[in-house]
Amino acid sequence: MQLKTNNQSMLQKIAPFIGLILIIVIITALNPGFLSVSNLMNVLRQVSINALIAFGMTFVILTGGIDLSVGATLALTGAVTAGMMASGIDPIFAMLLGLLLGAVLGAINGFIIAKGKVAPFIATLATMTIYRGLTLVYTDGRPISGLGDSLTFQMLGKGYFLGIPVPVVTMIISFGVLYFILKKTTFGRRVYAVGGNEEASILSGINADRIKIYVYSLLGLLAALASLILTSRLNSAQPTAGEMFELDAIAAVVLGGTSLTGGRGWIVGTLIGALIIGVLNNGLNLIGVPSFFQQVVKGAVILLAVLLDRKKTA
Amino acid sequence: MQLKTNNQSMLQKIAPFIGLILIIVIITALNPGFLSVSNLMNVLRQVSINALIAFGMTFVILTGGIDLSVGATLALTGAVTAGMMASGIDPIFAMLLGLLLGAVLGAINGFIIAKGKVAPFIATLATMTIYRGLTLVYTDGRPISGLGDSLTFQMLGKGYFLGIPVPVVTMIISFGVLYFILKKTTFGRRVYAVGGNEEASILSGINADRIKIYVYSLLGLLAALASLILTSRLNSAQPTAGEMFELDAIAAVVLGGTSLTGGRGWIVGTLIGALIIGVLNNGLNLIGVPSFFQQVVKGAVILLAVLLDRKKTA
Amino acid sequence: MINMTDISKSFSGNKVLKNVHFTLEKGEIHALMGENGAGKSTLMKIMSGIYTRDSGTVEVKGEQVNFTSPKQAEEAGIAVIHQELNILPHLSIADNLFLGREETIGRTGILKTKQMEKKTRQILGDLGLDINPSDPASTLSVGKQQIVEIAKALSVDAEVIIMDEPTAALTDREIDSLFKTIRELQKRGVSFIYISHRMEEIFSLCDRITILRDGEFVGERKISETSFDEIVQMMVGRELGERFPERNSEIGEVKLSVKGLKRKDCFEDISFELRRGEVLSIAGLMGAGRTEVAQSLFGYKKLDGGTIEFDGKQVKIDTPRKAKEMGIGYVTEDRKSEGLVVDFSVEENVSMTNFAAISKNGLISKDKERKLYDTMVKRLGIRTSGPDQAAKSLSGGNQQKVVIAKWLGIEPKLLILDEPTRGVDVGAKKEIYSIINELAERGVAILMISSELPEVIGMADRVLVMHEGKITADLPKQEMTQERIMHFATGGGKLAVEDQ
Amino acid sequence: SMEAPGSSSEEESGDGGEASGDYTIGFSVSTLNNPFFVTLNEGAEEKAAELGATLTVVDAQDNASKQASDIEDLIQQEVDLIMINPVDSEAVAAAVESANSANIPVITVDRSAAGGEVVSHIASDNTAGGEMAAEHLTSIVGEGAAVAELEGVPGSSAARERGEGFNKIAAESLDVVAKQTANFNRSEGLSVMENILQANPDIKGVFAHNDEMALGALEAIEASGKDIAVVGFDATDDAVKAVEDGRLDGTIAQKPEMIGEMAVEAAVQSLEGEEVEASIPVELELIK
Ligand SMILES: Nc1ncnc2c1ncn2[C@@H]1O[C@H](COP(=O)(O)OP(=O)(O)OP(=O)(O)O)[C@@H](O)[C@H]1O
Ligand SMILES: Nc1ncnc2c1ncn2[C@@H]1O[C@H](COP(=O)(O)OP(=O)(O)OP(=O)(O)O)[C@@H](O)[C@H]1O
Ligand SMILES: [Mg+2]
Ligand SMILES: [Mg+2]
Repeated sequence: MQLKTNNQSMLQKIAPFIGLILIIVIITALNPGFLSVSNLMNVLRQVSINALIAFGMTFVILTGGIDLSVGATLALTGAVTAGMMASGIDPIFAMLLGLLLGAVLGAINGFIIAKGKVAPFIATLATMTIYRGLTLVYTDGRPISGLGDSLTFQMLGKGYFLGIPVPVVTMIISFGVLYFILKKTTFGRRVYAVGGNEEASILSGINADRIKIYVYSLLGLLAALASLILTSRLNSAQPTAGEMFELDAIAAVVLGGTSLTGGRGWIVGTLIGALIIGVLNNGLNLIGVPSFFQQVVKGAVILLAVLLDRKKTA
Repeated sequence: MQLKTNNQSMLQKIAPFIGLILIIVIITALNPGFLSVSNLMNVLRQVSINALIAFGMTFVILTGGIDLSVGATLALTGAVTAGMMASGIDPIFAMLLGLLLGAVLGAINGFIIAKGKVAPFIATLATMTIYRGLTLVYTDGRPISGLGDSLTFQMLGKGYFLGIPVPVVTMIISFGVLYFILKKTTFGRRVYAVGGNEEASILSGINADRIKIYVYSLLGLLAALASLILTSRLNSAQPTAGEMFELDAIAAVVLGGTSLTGGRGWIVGTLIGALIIGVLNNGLNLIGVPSFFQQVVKGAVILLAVLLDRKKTA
Repeated sequence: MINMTDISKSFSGNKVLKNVHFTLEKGEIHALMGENGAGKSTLMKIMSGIYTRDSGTVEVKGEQVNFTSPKQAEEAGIAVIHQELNILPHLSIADNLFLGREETIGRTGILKTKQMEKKTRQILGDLGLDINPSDPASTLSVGKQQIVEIAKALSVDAEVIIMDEPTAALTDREIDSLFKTIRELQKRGVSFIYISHRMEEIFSLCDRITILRDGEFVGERKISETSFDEIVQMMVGRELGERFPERNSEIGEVKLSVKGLKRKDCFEDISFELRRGEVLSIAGLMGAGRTEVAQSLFGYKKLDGGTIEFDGKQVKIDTPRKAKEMGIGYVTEDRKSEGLVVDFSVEENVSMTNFAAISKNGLISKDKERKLYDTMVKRLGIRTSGPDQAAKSLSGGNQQKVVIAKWLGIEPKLLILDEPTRGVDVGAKKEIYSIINELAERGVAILMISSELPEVIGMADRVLVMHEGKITADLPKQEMTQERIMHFATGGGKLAVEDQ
Repeated sequence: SMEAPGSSSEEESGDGGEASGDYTIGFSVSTLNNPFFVTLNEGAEEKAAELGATLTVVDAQDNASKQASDIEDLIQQEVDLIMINPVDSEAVAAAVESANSANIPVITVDRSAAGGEVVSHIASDNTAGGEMAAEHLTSIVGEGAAVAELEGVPGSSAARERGEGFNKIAAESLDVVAKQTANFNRSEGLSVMENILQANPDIKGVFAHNDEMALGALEAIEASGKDIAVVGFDATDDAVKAVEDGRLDGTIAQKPEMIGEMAVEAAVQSLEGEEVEASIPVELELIK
């Protein structure tokens, strides 16, 4: 029984990985250039932004929540940080404030959901609209550029560390830290518990509201970090940045095998899910699939992947 | 105790209505023109498309599901119908085929969700991408126009019946029929049952899978109907039509007091929810709120409305 | 009537039923007994087409059948009342009763609502339930919901009715009227399969009994030819001895003293004292407000008035967290939805209340966690295949022990146990009683809510009886009898007649 | 009384005695999520302020049906004139007709309407701009060189028309080896360009359907250390600065500010009863 259960869940855990390998094999067959070191670095760098958000989304989804506002959070924090930098505030300080803002925007979501008892979907749908609106108000609908040439800031998106792009390094470090938190700390355990059975968690003395506020804050923080990388890479902050990022992040989490009902999943899967999406985006460009068809292929692959890895929701 | 429960749920049912009245009062105070008959007709006509989709979404959400692909379904059915009409197929026949296509696209969603046991969120996220992609492939990214001058078709979006815009008439009739189905038929009862407790429904001999497939088909059908109205109003089918319509429809359903966890809600609320969104869109234009702020206001009103009408999710 | 032979069934490799036989004769009431996890529900689910068997044959009225859905079984005259409540709380009572077989105008699918409501009133009236059929089912107490489920099975004119622990949530009075109905139907030739962990019921109601142990058929007896002890022996495979073990605890100083506790629409004027080493029981009918009192004491539900003194100091308990920090534990009445994270492993469940003990600076020490698990498993005799076994795959009795284990880890000074033996088999019951005794002997104050009167009388030093949110009696050990407790539980005045 | 919208506006024709300062002009803009239209809108607002007219702006968020509703709302407000910057030419026709039947004059801006009557159409030609870009790119990278095209939001009119113009010329003078959409979005411009560079390391030039994508592509190209010419479209502030800095090789200026200004000017002239040209072209300019 025991063994069996573990085997089965092992298989389920490995399924996304097999999917990733399969996609890589197909793409490489069609364009061997895919496997070049420079392209792999390229893919990883492109993946890093979605992966960071998806890591945070994993925590949120593990508690049984969801966050649609994360793309808007990214846009707003990016714009405000860029605005501060453009107006001459010390870049490091501006970036720290940006991260803080991200955490605060996330905490607002968490607060509405935990204390206001609003369904996460609708709460973050509303804040998505609000944060997007605020971004437009703040930027007046225009990109913010002229961000100075702070080395730290430039490195964040464009630098290399031992030949590895800094965004990739950031992603790997974040992954390590978050993996550790989820696996080894009481906080991580509580995240699973709240998603697994909120009633039972509360009755075990866990402050479920606080856990929820924390996970949304964490996601906001990671979205802000992603926005810094994006702003650095583009050398400007876009008011429309991050549109649909929430959907890519959720797709990554689900592709990785985390259940949307909460309580079950792992962050390694999310990394693989993000890689699947990234490899797909890159690969379809590389193979030269016409853009109209790219969407069809992307949707079909996601569908296929979840169908193969289907979870009994009951 | 008994009485208490009923009063409370009555209050909860009436809350959205009070919200609507409040918004109308505020808007009218700022611009009395809002209440003119012509503007009210105008609002209703604008509401009709979202309302039709939201009615269908109510069924889906009552079963505990969700459909993100409905905007894409609208675009694809609109494009295909317009394509048939432009190529000279009998307009009535083309429209019927369009409705059928909508039902089929919905049934595909339902099938993936019911038989494939894929979470509705992710299943329809994937089909959304696929249907959008297919729309682009089919239209080659171009709007389709030159739809001929079939009276029936023109009436659908632009006509009047006894002084009432035909889309409004369509909305009212659909509302009546759907209200009846939900309230008075076994199908309606089973929709609630499946959303309330799927296990228990199955043990009572209900074919939950079939109910699910039906509700997604119904939503697809209504999306197709909405697409016909839209195509008629715009005299052309847009490949990008219906973007974000899913979110407006979901917002309308939730504003109306239907629970996203399924099993609880009513379609009257959805109508009110759709009216709230429509009145807001119209009113903010009428009052002349700057467009960047409109999003902020809209998000805030939605948030406020659900907070006031908050439901204990536990 | 029904003949099942050589039935086997595995769930992902785990053999749950091994060549089980079962025969049901027309017009008999046949008990099915066995420890938690023996396979009773599984066997019944195979009979009613919810699970498919791996091997073996099922014959109904001499004909071999292969049901693939509950609908087919129903059409063959087999109705089931499942162990888990299958009520849809937001549908009306009438809707629940007719779910899946609604009465419609012809084949239009249009409901005959009025007619169904009328029938509902009548059917439930026959079972002694006077309700408004159009009210949502959520307005009924759990016991009344159970009666609706029973009515549902009765109203299909079934020839065989399977009842899987139908009385776990019923009051004595409701049980009486259920039994009356069963006997009436029996006279009309209906056969019953009756699953229960309550010995008294089996002996007063049933004609024959089949016993399962670990998925195997152990034997079949006529009730008139067997005894209480023999059945227990067959179920657990050994002598069990005295049902309620001895306790030698010293009752010490007052641990908890509450005065005038009040919660709107739930209870009021709740005052009592609880001492170290004492087992205080709260008895009462379903819905009397006992769980609400417990949850309010534990900080899970808000109090609207009253004072709580703990160790002589006045305290305010507004979150379970605070209660836990004070040394109060709460074993919930519904282990699946409130006690456990069913997807978690046993070890993780035990850890949930004990993070302080197994972690430092927020880091969990795997060693300490494992040590805690080992200690608890040994101390409570929890039967698991290992620390990683998912809680949901444990039998009911072992699940209950895990919930208790969660709280023993914090070394509680006051432990609230809400229906600690609901749905638990006799063997596990006795083990839980022993744990309670051991705790009391160590000086833990125990507040035990229970609906099983034998258990209350066997275990409690003192009993509080509640009726509609008020305490109607506070009886010491020597004054406890079933009749007296029932008298106060049903609202009898203070001047109770001596036992009739 | 059941009046159709639009038939209720008789009372409005009586207000001919207005001073020029009292005009209310409605402006339905296709999107304000794009710097080009933001600038266009600003030009219009400045001009309106200068002429003392009130400008009511509604944002269709690139959604043709929202635009139809927006225009209906403007008709309800009984504005004196409606300037429309259509999301889609075909789709807007019905709304123009509604305005016509409400006796509210219409001016189209940047994109035309496929039906209804308009007082004037003020625009520069996207297709011509695409041609201009192709010619300029050819002049930098040489005949027959391999180039890539970054497309705008699939299905949007700007993407269509600019692509059409570009490809018309490029078909003869260039070798378009890669075509991918980056949705008018700078960050997608960056990642799609990175991917294209992996697949086609030898390209010599890039045409992007707008400056946002061009600037994103520029980041990718600069990071790769390659020397590839990039031509954008729209001449946004960022892009013009990039051209000045010698990073971007050119952008097509449609002078959005001027389009906005001229539209309001034409609107006020028409309301004053003066003649206005039926079509006012705003010339394109290649900034290089
Ligand atoms: N769907 C399932 N998947 C896996 N294992 C299951 C499933 N249903 C039951 N089991 C296992 O089968 C065994 C028998 O379970 P069953 O529910 O039949 O016991 P029971 O005799 O009814 O016990 P109880 O008295 O607690 O109701 C248990 O070990 C249980 O964990
Ligand atoms: N969530 C709820 N919503 C509404 N009423 C409730 C709720 N929970 C309990 N009640 C009502 O509060 C009263 C007290 O219930 P409580 O559960 O405390 O009773 P109890 O004596 O513990 O009975 P049980 O044996 O069912 O646990 C009952 O009338 C019950 O119906
Ligand atoms: Mg059982
Ligand atoms: Mg209770």
